[in-house]
Amino acid sequence: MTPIVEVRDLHKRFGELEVLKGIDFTVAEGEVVSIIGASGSGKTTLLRCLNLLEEFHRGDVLIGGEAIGYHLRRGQRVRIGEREVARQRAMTGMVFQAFNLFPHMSALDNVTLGLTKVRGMPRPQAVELADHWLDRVGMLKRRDHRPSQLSGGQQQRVAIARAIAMSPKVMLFDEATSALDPERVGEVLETIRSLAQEGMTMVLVTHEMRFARDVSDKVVFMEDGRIAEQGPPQRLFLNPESPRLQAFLKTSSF
Amino acid sequence: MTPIVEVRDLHKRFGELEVLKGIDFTVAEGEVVSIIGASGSGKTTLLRCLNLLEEFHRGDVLIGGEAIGYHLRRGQRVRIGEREVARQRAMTGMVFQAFNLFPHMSALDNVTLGLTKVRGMPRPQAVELADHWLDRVGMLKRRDHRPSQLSGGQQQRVAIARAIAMSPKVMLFDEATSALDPERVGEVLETIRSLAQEGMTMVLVTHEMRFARDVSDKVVFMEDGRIAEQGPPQRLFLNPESPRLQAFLKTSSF
Amino acid sequence: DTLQTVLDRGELIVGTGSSNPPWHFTDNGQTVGFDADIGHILAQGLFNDPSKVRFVNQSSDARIPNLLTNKVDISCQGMTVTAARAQQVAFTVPYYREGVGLLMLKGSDYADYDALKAAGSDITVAVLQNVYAEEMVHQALPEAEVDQYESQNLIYQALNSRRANAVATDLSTLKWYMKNNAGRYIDAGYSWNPQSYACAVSPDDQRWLNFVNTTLEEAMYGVEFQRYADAFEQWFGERPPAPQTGFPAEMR
Amino acid sequence: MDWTYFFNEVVNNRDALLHGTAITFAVSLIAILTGTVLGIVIGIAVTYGNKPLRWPARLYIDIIRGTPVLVLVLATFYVSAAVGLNFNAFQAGALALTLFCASHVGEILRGALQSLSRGQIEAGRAIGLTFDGIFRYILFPQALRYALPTWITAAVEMVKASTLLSVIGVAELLLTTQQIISNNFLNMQFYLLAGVIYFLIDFAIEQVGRFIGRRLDQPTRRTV
Amino acid sequence: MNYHFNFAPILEQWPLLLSGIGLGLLLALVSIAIGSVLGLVVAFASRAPSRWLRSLAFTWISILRNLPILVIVLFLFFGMPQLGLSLDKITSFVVALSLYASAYMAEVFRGGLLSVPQGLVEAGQAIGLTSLRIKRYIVLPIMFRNALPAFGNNFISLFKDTSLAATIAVPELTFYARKINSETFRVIEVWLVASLLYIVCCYAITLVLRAMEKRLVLEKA
Ligand SMILES: Nc1ncnc2c1ncn2[C@@H]1O[C@H](COP(=O)(O)OP(=O)(O)OP(=O)(O)O)[C@@H](O)[C@H]1O
Ligand SMILES: Nc1ncnc2c1ncn2[C@@H]1O[C@H](COP(=O)(O)OP(=O)(O)OP(=O)(O)O)[C@@H](O)[C@H]1O
Ligand SMILES: [Mg+2]
Ligand SMILES: [Mg+2]
Repeated sequence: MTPIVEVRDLHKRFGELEVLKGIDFTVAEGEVVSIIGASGSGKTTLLRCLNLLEEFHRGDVLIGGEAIGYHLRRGQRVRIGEREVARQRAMTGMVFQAFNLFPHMSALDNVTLGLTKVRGMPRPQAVELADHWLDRVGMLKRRDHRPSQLSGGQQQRVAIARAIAMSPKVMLFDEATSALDPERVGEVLETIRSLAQEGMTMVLVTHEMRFARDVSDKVVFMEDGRIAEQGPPQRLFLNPESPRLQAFLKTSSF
Repeated sequence: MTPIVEVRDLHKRFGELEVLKGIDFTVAEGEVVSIIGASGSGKTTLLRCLNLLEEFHRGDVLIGGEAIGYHLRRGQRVRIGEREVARQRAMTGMVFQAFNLFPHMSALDNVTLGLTKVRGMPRPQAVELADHWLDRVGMLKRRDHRPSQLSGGQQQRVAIARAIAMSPKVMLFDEATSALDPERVGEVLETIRSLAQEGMTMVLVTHEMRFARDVSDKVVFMEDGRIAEQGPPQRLFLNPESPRLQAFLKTSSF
Repeated sequence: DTLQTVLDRGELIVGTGSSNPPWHFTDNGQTVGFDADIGHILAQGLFNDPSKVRFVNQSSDARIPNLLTNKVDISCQGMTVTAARAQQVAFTVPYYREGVGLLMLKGSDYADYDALKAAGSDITVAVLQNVYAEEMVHQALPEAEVDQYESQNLIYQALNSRRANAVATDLSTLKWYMKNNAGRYIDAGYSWNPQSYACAVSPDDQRWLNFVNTTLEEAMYGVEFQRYADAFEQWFGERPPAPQTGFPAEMR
Repeated sequence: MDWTYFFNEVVNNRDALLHGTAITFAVSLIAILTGTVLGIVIGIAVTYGNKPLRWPARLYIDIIRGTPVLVLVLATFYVSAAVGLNFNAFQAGALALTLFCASHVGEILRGALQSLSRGQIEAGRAIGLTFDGIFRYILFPQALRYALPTWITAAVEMVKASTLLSVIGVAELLLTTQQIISNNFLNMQFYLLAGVIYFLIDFAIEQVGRFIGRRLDQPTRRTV
Repeated sequence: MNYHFNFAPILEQWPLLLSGIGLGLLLALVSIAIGSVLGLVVAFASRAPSRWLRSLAFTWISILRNLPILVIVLFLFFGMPQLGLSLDKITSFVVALSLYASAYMAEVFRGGLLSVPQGLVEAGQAIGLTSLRIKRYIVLPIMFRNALPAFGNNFISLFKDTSLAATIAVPELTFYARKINSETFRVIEVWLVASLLYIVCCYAITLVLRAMEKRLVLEKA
């Protein structure tokens, strides 16, 4: 089975500061991978590289076997053009911590925008598909509401529908629940969990350790721009090898 | 011993809504009284009545034996004039949840303002007194900082110095720590605790149950505008009588 | 008896304004202009010395009150003669016949009044804003566009920036502009809306009025013509027609 | 274009230009100073006044701000004469600009005062200050800081609005320029010159405002 | 004061007054339309990557904001013919007002652009929109909505500034007010009526804009 996501020797620098110092990992089809680690360890940056929201300056990221962001021209890495970038971005679906719904559009239009403008789908068909996904995340009844009329949890569920409706090869979640009121966290986690159970390939950055343990096939622990340890959740959470991970797990709440 | 604070049959209404429905309680000299209760039960409103920041329409509040806010003229309750109100307010010292420091003044000037303009103290003497209290709350070194240059906990300590420097008969604290980052709560509680130990009369509205238990001589539990139960903290916290208080204590964290 | 008072005083007191060239305005602290020169002509007649005159600055609505309260001996301030005013004060003989004329830029597309008129609605005339402004212009140029501006200044700017083909304005002002900007403007050669300017004196003083009238008439048609004509030329840029010998034409 | 002629004309008319600029300065300064004093009173009335004070002040602000400045200038000039006030053009113009400035300052101050948190008023009360003291020591000094940058923008507006006095015959810079133009017909050059002078004045004021705005440590806004 | 008010001679002229207001509104509308387009270009230029473009945009804004509008009007009307550009009075006034408006609108739009959170742009990128489409479907619509209140204030300012057209003989309300004034000498009444008409118009514009804002402006989520 070829992996959906393959990251090889990924390096990323902000000015002087090297934030990713050589990352290697893969995500197989249908696999759910959680990335955990202390604040500032580079989790968000890694995820944003997968979606090309950040450029990276060394290493490769392959999505569905296709190297993204760069191609080789006469042995040189060349940043690909804007249309290509846009197309490659649509191969992954991103869910942000701050939801980032388009505030001037209804929930439905948030979902159909990409379908009609990027996929070029006719509107009736886009609406049908959007309705399907809004239903799946339990937001069909609110399809005509503006984001400002929705709670945080509801907004995040619309954001998930928006991303997944584009049929990405892999869904990326960056702390999808940490901007939510505690009583809203559950509904979003539930939505993610049910997508996972249906076999959606996913990469989650999360601080919800219990959730990461329950839902993931693999957990990746990052430490200062490197992967310090990775493996199945049972092993990582019950028998952490590195002292860093042991310390990290001690301070995290389950 | 005559009580410092005596509240008799206090009623307070916002428009149609009756928020205080007959409150009776006293605070003796040197006593520390904590007011606890669910959100919306009227704790803040009660405290604000003691400081005349709210008018009340029935009942009496006596501070140091003096009825505040109203006097009787031909058998009628008449609101007293602004200068009188100002004088009576200075009998109590108020510490707010949001600190409410004057942002255009240094910590020192926040404290001296009332001393010079209300007490009419000459500036050198006011500065001396302010320095004394700033030192007591551990803020002497920052006396020339503006509020914006101080952390929340530091601001609240300055606010305490500002209130206590006016030598009030009683200090009122309205959730003095709930706007603070968790790691800052301790320093403010410590300051309050040490004032309590020195015999300052205090009324605290707080959600910090453990602190209320440790520091108070008496705890007052409010429920829907009435005092549902009051007594020494040991009894109230260990053997709550009313089922309401039992329920309330169950949901509160210690 | 004003005449005697003036002679005894040894100085004539003339009421006039200070801000309306070429009639009366201040230049180096001196009141000058055509109105001022009329004062000098009267002083010459009284004392044989044109300098024995003092000008009192007055606003235009003070012209009649100052006469009635004897603050001034005479008002010479571009005063239009009307029957209504003549019921309150006594007017002297007119010393100028004001009217409206058309000023154009030299070398403009239209040579003269006839060309303007022939151009019909193709031309624009700039005029000071006034209720009658449009009607007044249309008396001379029935089809012209009329642009009304708020100040004298803007009218001339309109002409100079060729926003307007002609300016309709008082003949005296027109001549003053032409004189001061020699070679720049031309007169379209048509004037209308005549009105007379005269000095005014207090009523009921026939001897004083007779004296002033005689002095003015002799300045316009008699021995003092030189003085009048020089002033006229200085302020209006052209000489008035010289009186003819023989039959006194003004009596015709 | 004959630039030597233009420069000669500038030199010949330098006194008039300077005088016009001085008048522009004078009338703007009068309007800003008196208008600010009046505006502060109005701003306080609108923010803290009781009904009989607040309403007229609000009405004043809305009426003056709803009227074009040119109309204000013309109305002041003609109406003052009609009601027997013997103002000359300069006085009428200065009055009109003052009224205009006061409405601006009133509105600016209202905005500034209302942006201050209620908590500060309560804190002031709690230490026993009367409203008088709270306003003097707490509210006003802060409102000044907030309002200063906008106030300086208002000053630029006043200088710009002073050009409208040319219409009623105040010989400020613009009318002076027009008078010069009527003698030498250098319309474009002299309007350009006037524009440059106005720009320099306004730009200077604006920069001063920026400078002060940066220097003042802005009190942090709180909405508690 | 026993002044006898008599509004009849002024109100008799209502067709003139009305046409004056109508022209004023029209001038303001056309000017703000042109000014907005220009302003939008300047606003984008002020955030362009090119340093040169940016300083050009700021110079543009700074110059036009610091010039009295009357000087711009007179310069265009009386000065430009000297360079052979002789627009008629209405066009010339509209050009002046549009230029003036463009500086203010540029500032408004700049603020509007800054108010669009970067996260929304990224969300657009994440679903595969190109940058042009992100501008068109996300940045511009949100910016316009955020800019609406400031836009309204500017429109009212411009409407008031149309009174200056009277100085170059454009027959709008102030022009007619002066004319009626010199005809009737009912000084107080004339200016009362004129101010009132302006105030009422400004108020009406405010109401219309408020209604639009209510429908369009985005509440904070
Ligand atoms: N745009 C940027 N410019 C400069 N430095 C950045 C930028 N974004 C992130 N960083 C730095 O990169 C490092 C990794 O940041 P990142 O957001 O990836 O961490 P994280 O693991 O997601 O942390 P958290 O759990 O707090 O979200 C941090 O030191 C951060 O300060
Ligand atoms: N200014 C006001 N106008 C109208 N109602 C008010 C006002 N202030 C408080 N209330 C109402 O009075 C009731 C009591 O409020 P109060 O702030 O005293 O409660 P509290 O016990 O301090 O609650 P919390 O623990 O949330 O601070 C609430 O229902 C509140 O909505
Ligand atoms: Mg992160
Ligand atoms: Mg409370």
